Amino acid sequence: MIATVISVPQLIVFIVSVVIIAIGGVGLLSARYPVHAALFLVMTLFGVAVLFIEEGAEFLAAVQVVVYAGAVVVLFLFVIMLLGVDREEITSFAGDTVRVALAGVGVALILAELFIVATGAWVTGAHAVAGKLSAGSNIGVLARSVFTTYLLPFELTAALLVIAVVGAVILSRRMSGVAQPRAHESREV
Amino acid sequence: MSIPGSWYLVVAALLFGLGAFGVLTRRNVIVMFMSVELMLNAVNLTFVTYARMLNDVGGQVAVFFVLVVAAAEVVVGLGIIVAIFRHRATVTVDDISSLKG
Amino acid sequence: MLVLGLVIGFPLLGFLVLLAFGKRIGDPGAGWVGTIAIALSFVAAVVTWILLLSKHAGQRTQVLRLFQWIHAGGFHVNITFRADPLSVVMMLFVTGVAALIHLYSIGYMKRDARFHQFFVYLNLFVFSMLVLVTANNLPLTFLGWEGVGACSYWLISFWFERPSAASAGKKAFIINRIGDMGFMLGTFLVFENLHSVSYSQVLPAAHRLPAGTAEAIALLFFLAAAGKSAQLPLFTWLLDAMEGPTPVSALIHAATMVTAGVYLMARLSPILALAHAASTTIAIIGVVTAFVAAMAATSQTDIKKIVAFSTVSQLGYMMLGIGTGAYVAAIFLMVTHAFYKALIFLSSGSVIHSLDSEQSIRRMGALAKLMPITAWTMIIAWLSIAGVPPFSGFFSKGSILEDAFGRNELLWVVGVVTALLTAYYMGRLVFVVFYGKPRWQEVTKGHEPHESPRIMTIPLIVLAVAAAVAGLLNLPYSGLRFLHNWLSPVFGSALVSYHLSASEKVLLPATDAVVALLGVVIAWRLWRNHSERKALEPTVLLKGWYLDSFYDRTFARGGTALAKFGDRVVDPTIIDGAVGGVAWLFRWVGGLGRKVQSGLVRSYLLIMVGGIVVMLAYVLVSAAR
Amino acid sequence: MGSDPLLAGHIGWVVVLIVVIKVIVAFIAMMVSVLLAIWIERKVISDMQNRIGPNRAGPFGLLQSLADGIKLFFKEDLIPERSDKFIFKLAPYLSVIPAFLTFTLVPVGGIVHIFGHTTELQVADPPIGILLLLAMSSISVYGVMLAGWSSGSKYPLIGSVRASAQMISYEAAMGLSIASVVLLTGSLSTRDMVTQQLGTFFGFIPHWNIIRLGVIPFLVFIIAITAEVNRPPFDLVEAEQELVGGFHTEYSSIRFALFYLAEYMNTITMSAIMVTMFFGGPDGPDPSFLHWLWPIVWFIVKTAVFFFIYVWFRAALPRLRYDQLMDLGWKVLIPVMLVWLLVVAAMRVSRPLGFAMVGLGIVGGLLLYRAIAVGRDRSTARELARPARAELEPPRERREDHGDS
Repeated sequence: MIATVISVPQLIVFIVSVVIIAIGGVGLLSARYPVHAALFLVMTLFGVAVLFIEEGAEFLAAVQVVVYAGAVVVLFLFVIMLLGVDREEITSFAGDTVRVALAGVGVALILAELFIVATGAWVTGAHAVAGKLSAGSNIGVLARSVFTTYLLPFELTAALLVIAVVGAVILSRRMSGVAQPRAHESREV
Repeated sequence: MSIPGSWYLVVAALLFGLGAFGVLTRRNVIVMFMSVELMLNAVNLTFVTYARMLNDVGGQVAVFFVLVVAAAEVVVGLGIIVAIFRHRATVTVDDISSLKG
Repeated sequence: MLVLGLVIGFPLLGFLVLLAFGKRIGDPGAGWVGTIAIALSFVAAVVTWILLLSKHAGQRTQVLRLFQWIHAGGFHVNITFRADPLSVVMMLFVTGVAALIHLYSIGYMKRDARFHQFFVYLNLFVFSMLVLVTANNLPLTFLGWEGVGACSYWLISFWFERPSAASAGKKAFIINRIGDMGFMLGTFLVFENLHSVSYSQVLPAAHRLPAGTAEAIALLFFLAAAGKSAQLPLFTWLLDAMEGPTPVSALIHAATMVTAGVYLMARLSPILALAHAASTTIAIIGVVTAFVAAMAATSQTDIKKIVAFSTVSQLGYMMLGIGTGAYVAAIFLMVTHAFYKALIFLSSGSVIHSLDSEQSIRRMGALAKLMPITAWTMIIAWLSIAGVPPFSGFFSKGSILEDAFGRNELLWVVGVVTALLTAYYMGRLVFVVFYGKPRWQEVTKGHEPHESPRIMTIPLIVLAVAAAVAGLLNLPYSGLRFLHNWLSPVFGSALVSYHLSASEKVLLPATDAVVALLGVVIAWRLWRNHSERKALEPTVLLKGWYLDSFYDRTFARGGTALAKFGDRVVDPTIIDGAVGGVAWLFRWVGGLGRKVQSGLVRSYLLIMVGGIVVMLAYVLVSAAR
Repeated sequence: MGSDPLLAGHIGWVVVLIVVIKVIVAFIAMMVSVLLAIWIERKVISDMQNRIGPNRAGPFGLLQSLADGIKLFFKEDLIPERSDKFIFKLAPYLSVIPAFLTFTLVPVGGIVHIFGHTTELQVADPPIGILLLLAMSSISVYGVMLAGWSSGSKYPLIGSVRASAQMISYEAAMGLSIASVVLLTGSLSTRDMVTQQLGTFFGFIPHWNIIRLGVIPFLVFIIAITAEVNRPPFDLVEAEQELVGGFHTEYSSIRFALFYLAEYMNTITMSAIMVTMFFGGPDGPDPSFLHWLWPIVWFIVKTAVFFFIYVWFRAALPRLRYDQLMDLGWKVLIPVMLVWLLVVAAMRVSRPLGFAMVGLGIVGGLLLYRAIAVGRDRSTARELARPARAELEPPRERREDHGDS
């Protein structure tokens, strides 16, 4: 039934990107080194970006790559390298089975519920408030929407970014009063 | 004919689950952070999917904002991590429990 | 009427300049700045007066509206000033006398550590007083009223290093608060009944007030006036106000503070005219105050205390005039009183200044030769206040007594007796201080007291001339009643005039003159060669009828006892108990919550996941329904 | 919104074939031009330094690069023992692929008709257009970063940390510069950018973005791009004096060649992008024969000029210090470009508003300059009051240093 409805190239793209996403996600969970985890994350992000393109959100796909892959994950890598924590063996589930089991149960429950939500028929009756999507590229529609209907939130994000930058600068400044890590602590890690 | 939206939603749900599991089980703060990003991506995917299903650009706008907020969040979060690391030389969450009541 | 703005603006400007640069300008520059500011204000007041004079009698009320101050619902208050005959009279003598006092202060306050600050306060004081007398609505008047109060507090406790000065300032402030309550309640009542607080609307509409309300308003405002103008039973602060520098006393007693109450009463004359019972009360309280204070003055030994009691006494006269409806006479007395009382104070100041701040008349004496100018000006002031013709006091007090006689003979009798006492106690002051034997040797430690510098004597001479001839303002002969003619449009029908028979018109002033001379003679006889007569100085009078002790016993100690009760019983048990109990409760609850707080991020996250599960389940269940 | 007419209609095998051909041609062209570019650079620099340069292999040493490439191919492929092997192998490809993908955006010529289909002379014209450039330059950070990290050695790590900070910093200025072009074009598509720049002012001044936008976006772009591709004078990443060979110290053989290849591909691509964005792309005088050829010629000429400028930079300019580099990026380029973006936007609304914005920008710039100067003075004073310390090195690294010594 599905094959008759869905075009084959799209299906191929979908399946490939889902596989990429899955590998990336699972890899992120099981990677031993944070750097590997970050690379798996990039992989997932690319998969999601491909799905975005397939859903007609090219702009978001580009922004996803620029912001997430280009800035966020690079920042992660930067911090990992800066702190020099990259060679640590950290992923040990041992002695933590109860917690892992609990987490598994919780996540499984969420998944089950989400599957019901995702596959159920949802008629919310909501109307398009911001603007209808056009058939092809939606960059113009998105831009118009962001700069008119959502102008205030847009401006607020600017403020948010400035605050974040200032906060990060303040946080990562080495203040003279702050004690540096002591020698015995560093040996424990 | 394109792929039905529910497929994307299922993928997003899976991604969310993976992220949640990662947050719950990993001990390295930075990796936990990455798992959070995974969850955010799942949400983004949901938004885009609903934008297509409901034919409303609002979903894409929401993703846009999520991206911005995520960037800000990462910047501040990593700043905090760096600061913590300078104090205690650890990025393992279980070692950072000075907020214990 | 922009020149009116200048009248108020110059002192404000002087105040601001001194506030900003006073310290840098220093001594005596700051004094000159202050003096010039007030002098310019006086000039502007004169110009205002001339402008009004050039207008027809009915159009002499001019209003200067600056901006809206308060706007709340139906309640509007504008910053609006008013120039009418009454406020111009007030302006003229306030700025004139204040300018002279400023000038005098340059000499008196020389080398004081906070010289510039003194002039800051003085200028603000004059500014507040001008706002008070020119305001065109009750709240703005109240602003000036409070400004005057605040400035008096600062000035009385100017030498706050002395505990007595600090407490005297506090006392003035607190007792004035009692009166302020009356002012505010009165304002509320006026607004409640007439829906406005502007004089332009309230005064013409006063006749619409019900009689009872008018009485209440009049009494409430009289409470305010009694506080400011030191009437029974609120006059005690004025005596302690002597703790301030002498020019301040002069300013308070003569030009600014205490006249505010009389002015307010005169301003509200249309309301008072409706309130007969209240008017009678005012007249009685006034005359009793005059008598009581005069009695007290006969026994004081502190030169400034004598003068202070005399002020209270004279204010009693003014209130008597207000109460009998003789507003013009009250204002007339206020003006002449401003001159001679300022003169008396400044002369006393001159004496005190030359005797190294000695204030007891017991340690003075025989100063007439050494300080001729001071002595002569003081004598002029004495004769004025005593009512010896042809000095100004004779006319001003005489007109008050005439109207009192017209109202009720008993009032007149008390008034005349008080006049006798006035002549007597001022005579006592003059004789003891300036004649008799010198008793100041141990104070001055050898060197002789000398006349004050010219900067202090010039104001004395000017004031002496004014005190002597101010009677010309309102001679009791038709055609020469300048002040009466000038002011009567303001008071209109509120002004009561009593018909006296021709013989009474001759006999009453004659009685006044005789009584005044009698007082002078008695004083001469009794005090020419004495500085102390125990029989004539009973302790009860020396202590001012024990009024202060009474207040101290009842209110002050009662309040202290109440506070102690609160401190020992209410605070530790009830309040601390409640606070502590709440704190304990929250600590207990927090202790429960602490157990959840493991400090492990992942535990929190697990709880969050549980929350998400529950929320989603709820969504699903509610959607399934 | 530009879009290749080739993909508009039915997509048959011919269309796919054309696309494949375009990709292959582009790839080969890039490879060949890289060989040439290396030769040109060496020749030009040696000329500038008064020496001869490569002259053995082939006429004028033309085949020197090929010879070097072959040599590198046959060298032993060394992988350090402490390295992260998978990532060590992955990193070079992460450098090369974005460099090539960026080139797919560049319109090398006009529109041609082939096999009965109409197509643009560029590999791809996606709707997100120039955003792909940003995305790819984001990705190219990974190559450098992971290469340094995975080597398991100190100097490459420091080089790569430097590189990532540098690239992220300059990406912002570059993005703003691109934004000004996009603002003027009203489209993200590179094809639209090129078509917008056709024509002339007054018949002789070319209607190029460099003139329409003012020189500032171009200047910012060329500086940012130079930093972005780690070319001199911004080659802190591979500062030999400090870091041995920089992030690729541990690389050898073909993997090293790939980095080398990526660097030159990037340089050529960025030259081409600059031509596209600011210099009208394939725009130029068109003699009335061979219509399809002239745009390509003009494009190649312009690109070559910019490549030459890069070489010139390398020969003429000394390397910046790291703090100077960061100051230039954050305190000069970004503020200047922000202000200029405002000016461009205001000019699009109305001219008076634009000039007002220029004035405002000047005033704001002066204020900012003063503020930065004050801040710098203060922090300098504080530095002087405190013992010196290394800012960039992580604390743990330092401790290990002490332990080793």
